[in-house]
Amino acid sequence: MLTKTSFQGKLEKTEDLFIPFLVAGDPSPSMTIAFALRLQQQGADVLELGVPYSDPLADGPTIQRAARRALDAGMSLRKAIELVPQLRKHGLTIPIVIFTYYNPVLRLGHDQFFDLLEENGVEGVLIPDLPFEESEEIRGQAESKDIEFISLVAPNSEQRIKQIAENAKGFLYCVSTLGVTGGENTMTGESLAFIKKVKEYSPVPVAVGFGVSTNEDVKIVREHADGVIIGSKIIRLIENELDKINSGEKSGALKSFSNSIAELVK
Amino acid sequence: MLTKTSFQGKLEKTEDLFIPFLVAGDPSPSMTIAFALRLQQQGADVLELGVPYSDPLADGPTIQRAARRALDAGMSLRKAIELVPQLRKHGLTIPIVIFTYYNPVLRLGHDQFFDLLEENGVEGVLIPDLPFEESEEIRGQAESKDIEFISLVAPNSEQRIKQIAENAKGFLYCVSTLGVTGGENTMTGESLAFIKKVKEYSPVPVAVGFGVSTNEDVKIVREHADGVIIGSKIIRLIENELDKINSGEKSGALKSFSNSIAELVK
Amino acid sequence: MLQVFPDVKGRFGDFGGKYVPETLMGPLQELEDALDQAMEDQAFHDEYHHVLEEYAGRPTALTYADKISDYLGGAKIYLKREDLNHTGAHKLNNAIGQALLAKRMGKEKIIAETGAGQHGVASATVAAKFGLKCKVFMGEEDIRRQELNVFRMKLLGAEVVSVSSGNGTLKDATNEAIRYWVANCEDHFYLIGSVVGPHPYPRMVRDFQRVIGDESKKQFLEVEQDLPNRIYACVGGGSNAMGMFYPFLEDDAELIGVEAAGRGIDTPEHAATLTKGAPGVIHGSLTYLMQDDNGQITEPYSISAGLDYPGIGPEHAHLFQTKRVRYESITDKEALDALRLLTEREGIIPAIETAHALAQAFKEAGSMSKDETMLINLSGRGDKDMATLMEHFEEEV
Amino acid sequence: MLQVFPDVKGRFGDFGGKYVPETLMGPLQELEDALDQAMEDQAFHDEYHHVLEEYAGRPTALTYADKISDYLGGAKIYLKREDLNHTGAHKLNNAIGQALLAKRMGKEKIIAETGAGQHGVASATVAAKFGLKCKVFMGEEDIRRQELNVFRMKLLGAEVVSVSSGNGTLKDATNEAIRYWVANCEDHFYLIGSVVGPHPYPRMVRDFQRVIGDESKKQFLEVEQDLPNRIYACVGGGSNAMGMFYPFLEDDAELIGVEAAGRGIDTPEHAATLTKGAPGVIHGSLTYLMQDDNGQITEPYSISAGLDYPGIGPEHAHLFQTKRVRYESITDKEALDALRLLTEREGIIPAIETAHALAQAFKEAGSMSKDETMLINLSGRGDKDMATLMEHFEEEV
Ligand SMILES: Cc1ncc(COP(=O)(O)O)c(C=O)c1O
Ligand SMILES: Cc1ncc(COP(=O)(O)O)c(C=O)c1O
Repeated sequence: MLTKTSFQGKLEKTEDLFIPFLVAGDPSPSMTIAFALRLQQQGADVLELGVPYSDPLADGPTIQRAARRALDAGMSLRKAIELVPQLRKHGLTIPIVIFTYYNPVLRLGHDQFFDLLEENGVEGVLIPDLPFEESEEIRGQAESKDIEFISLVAPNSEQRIKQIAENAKGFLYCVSTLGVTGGENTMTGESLAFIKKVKEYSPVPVAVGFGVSTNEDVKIVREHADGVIIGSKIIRLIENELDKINSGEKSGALKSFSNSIAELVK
Repeated sequence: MLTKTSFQGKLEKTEDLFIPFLVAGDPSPSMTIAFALRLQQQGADVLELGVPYSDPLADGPTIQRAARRALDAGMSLRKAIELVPQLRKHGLTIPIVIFTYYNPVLRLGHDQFFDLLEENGVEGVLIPDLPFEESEEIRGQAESKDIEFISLVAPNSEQRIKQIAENAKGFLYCVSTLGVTGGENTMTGESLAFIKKVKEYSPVPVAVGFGVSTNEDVKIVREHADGVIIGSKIIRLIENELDKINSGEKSGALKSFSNSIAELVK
Repeated sequence: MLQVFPDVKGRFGDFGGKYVPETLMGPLQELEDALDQAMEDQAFHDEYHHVLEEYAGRPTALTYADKISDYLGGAKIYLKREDLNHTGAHKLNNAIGQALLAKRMGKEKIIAETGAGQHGVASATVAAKFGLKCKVFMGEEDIRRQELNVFRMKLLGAEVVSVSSGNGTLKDATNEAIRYWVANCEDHFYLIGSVVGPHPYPRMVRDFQRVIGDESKKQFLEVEQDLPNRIYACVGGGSNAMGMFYPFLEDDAELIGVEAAGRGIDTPEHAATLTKGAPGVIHGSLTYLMQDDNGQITEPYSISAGLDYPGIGPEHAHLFQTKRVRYESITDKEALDALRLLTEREGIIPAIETAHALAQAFKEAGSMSKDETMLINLSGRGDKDMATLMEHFEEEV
Repeated sequence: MLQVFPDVKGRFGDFGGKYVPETLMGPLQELEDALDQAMEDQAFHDEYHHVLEEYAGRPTALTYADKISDYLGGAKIYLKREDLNHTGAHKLNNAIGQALLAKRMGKEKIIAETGAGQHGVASATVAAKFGLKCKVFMGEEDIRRQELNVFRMKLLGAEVVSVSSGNGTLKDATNEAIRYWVANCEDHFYLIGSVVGPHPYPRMVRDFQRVIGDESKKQFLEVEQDLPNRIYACVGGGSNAMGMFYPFLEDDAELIGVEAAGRGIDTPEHAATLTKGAPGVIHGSLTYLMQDDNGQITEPYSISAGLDYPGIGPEHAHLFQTKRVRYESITDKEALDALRLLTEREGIIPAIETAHALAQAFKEAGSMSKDETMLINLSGRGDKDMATLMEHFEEEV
């Protein structure tokens, strides 16, 4: 039984969460804002705002491409965080989780990183290459700033599942299959058993990510978990619109993006 | 003091010998006959008739080329020996030395080789890759057929000079400089001393070969030795005439060849 | 007494650790457990050393380079001949160790990344020898530079996967290998080629390469009745250097690691990680790396594919911080000059990687006295580099 | 008791001798005298063995090829690893010996012929190491086939002389080297690369290569407590085979020399000298050779530059005649198949020359029993052959 709200009280819902992922600055900061607003319209409960990184170890080719586009457009960790007030200004009200690899954080320095998050009103942070054992310090800092440090748990986390789940904040990111982002989702009996086990220990909603790319996937995940995280599929939908965006037909692009999202999460 | 005639009595002269070299079959058997007759006209005392060989170790590029032409025209050891009666028929009277590498002789067999030489009236034989130490058997066979086995001696033969020279038959082939055929002749003081030493031991005329290619060379050799052997230079003179020969102007070719020889040995 | 590194968390002082996606935490633990067991098992040691001797040809020679010592007129120069190792570089020592471990763990598929192709060839070789399936990730630029090694790997039965992300060099190949491992960790063993990556790799690779230093120490004592004054090794990820240095860490010998300065450390085109980089995380480990102000990893450059890497093993970062090892850097040009010098004077054509260590040593030898000694780790042979050398020396030779 | 060969005239039974232009008789005598003195001088032996160990990396390993033995299901197969020798083949053993002799004789210039380029590289290597000037004669076709080795020689400071006569292969390069030597014998040492040529070369090269057999015998006895049942080596000129066989001549081991059958011994394109040739003189020695009815030497053919030679060392001719050694021949295709088999099963890429010995051994292994053993001389590594292999295997790998 999930008991408390999270994200500084901004997330009351604990079930049927829709958590989309965008790469900040893909293909431009203004488009990120526009896509984020459409996602909110389509029912997004939390936005994962990815910071593009040169060497995204946990990501497949789709997110690598998005990161390349965003980096080429000049995006950085600092700029991504500073995009948050812009998102708010344009009407985004759902909690925002900054998703970043660890090296840019280290380069900035933990303190400055958290100051920036706080100043810009970020509610959560997720660092895919900082597993539980390496994140003690940062978890403490996040807690003291009332920022949710999102943990990940994988089917092969084994004995560590309990520990990770019990310490989860915000929501628990459940990697349904082994692999990098953008693979195929295969919800086997094993995955379901794994999700069930995670839910037993987790005090926060359990969201499933990795490889969710069809409405069918979404429906299955909804049945078994508290939320669904969609990343690569959304990037691919954005890629479908790049031609339109580049030729100035932004509103057409956004409309067709919205329709695709609606189809995906219906 | 040289005492006896040699080559079955056919060579009486023991001084001022002119010993030209031709490759049998270069560029054709009939041309070899024609060139040989011209050489006789120009005062040749002995003809060295070279058998073309695939791998002529002691020869430089000029004689290699001649051998290639002759081989391509189908020449062989047997055919070269069988050319001798043809030469006689056309009027060649000077002694003929068959010059051949050892392998064709081995392939034929010593006995068959000497039978062939005898049948065809050959007066001498020279095998450049059969040094004194390896030639005992063949020297015996030659002697029993009254065929002169021509030995070579080189400046670096050292203690062996005496032994080689004392056993020389027909004439003694004195390699004036180290090197393969066709090099530059350089009659240094050392070479002269060497020739002098050879002459001391040799019961037969001492002829100098290797690198004799100008009238000047010829004159110097004449001054110090009993004979001059000319090989590569003659081949080069033949090469000068190849175009004419190929275009049917044989008599013109022979005339200009004769003139060149006359110039060379004047 | 030296502290034992790494500690239980895989730290060498401030550096090391496991900065990896959650999915790899399980496999890394499994690996660490298996490694610990193996390392305590005499039978494993025996097999490893048996294969090194009987198959790889160890011990490799220690060669006194008399001609070059005379020429430079200073220290006596000794070469540890890893170029004589089967497949031509030190890389095989580690590949043998890890392949034996993979077998012990029941894994029948290995993956590897490669830059110069030497580790790829070493991995493909042990895969063939021990009956494993092998996939080698290699940047497309490196595939071009090291055509010979690519063909060798294929002939050995390995699959070579071309990686086009980034500059198409070692960093990118490593990224891709890790990604593939994340998705296939259940039945795949990731055979890392240097003392990099998450714990326990840096320790494991060092321990499989320390045979270089252990042998050298013994051999050197035999011929010189003393330890070398200075010891040199080139540093890409740092495995040949760690293998050489580790057994000497508690001795007096001065240790010198040599990085690639490419076109110069004042240009953006180099791979001098310690000289010009800053601490950060790369490929699962906290160490020094080349990065921009935003913490994006920058593209390194070196003429030698094996040093063309923006990170460095965490133990080196620690030895740099504690100043136990001195790190220098050598440009492409200096390396090529040293390569020619060794070739012409000693009849040994070294790998271009190795030539960096040679160049630094040659720089210093002249100012040392004749009773001083230096030991250079000749990490590999230059055959793989002929295409590159042809381009550079075309007109000269 | 075995008769001591060669006799004073340089004869191995009917074969051997000195069939050379008079000009070379002096230099050959000088060489023989120097060699005899050196061989009786312990200091020379010590230096030779010191260089072999400290520089070339000897002893080379003896590797039990477990996987291929299992695969073939018969005899236990052992490999003597001359591929691990510095520069990648057995050729260096001999080059070191002769270079030391050249120095001892005060000659500062060496010449050499080469086919595969291995002997050329070995000669260029010892020239660099011992400070000699070096000229290598190489056929133009071989220069094309062995581009890598040509560049290695040049880098080592040697001059490579392209020979265009004949087919532009080893025979022609040897002719040209001998011619050059004739003209320059006063200050040049001719460093022949195999057990061919006039006396004392066949003996000298054998004695500088017997280290292969001496080591093998010792190593084999250590691991198997017995001698091998059969011993295989490929035969071009025959130096790796003589080096391997010689110390076993008085033992029970069956000895098998393997020639190149090229496109088949029933075609004109092969290099199977003993199988198809007849006695004759080549390069100063009475031995078997490939020739036509007129005694003209015919052009051999083999995919492997190092076996592409129409003659064979005179001691082999003798061992053939006396049936002490069995000689077989292997086609290009069989050799390539064996090369791939060894590569894929044992992780060792052999030279194509070597692959001929492997192919014959692999043919026989299956019909031998599991307690029988065979020893194959792995004369060299295949790196030099990559261009040829690429042409042949392009589509397959
Ligand atoms: C010969 C050689 N030396 C050195 C290196 C650099 O690697 P490391 O620094 O791990 O020794 C390589 C890498 O491929 C190499 O091939
Ligand atoms: C690897 C290798 N094996 C064998 C040979 C053949 O030579 P030999 O018969 O003298 O051993 C060569 C010649 O180049 C070679 O390179």
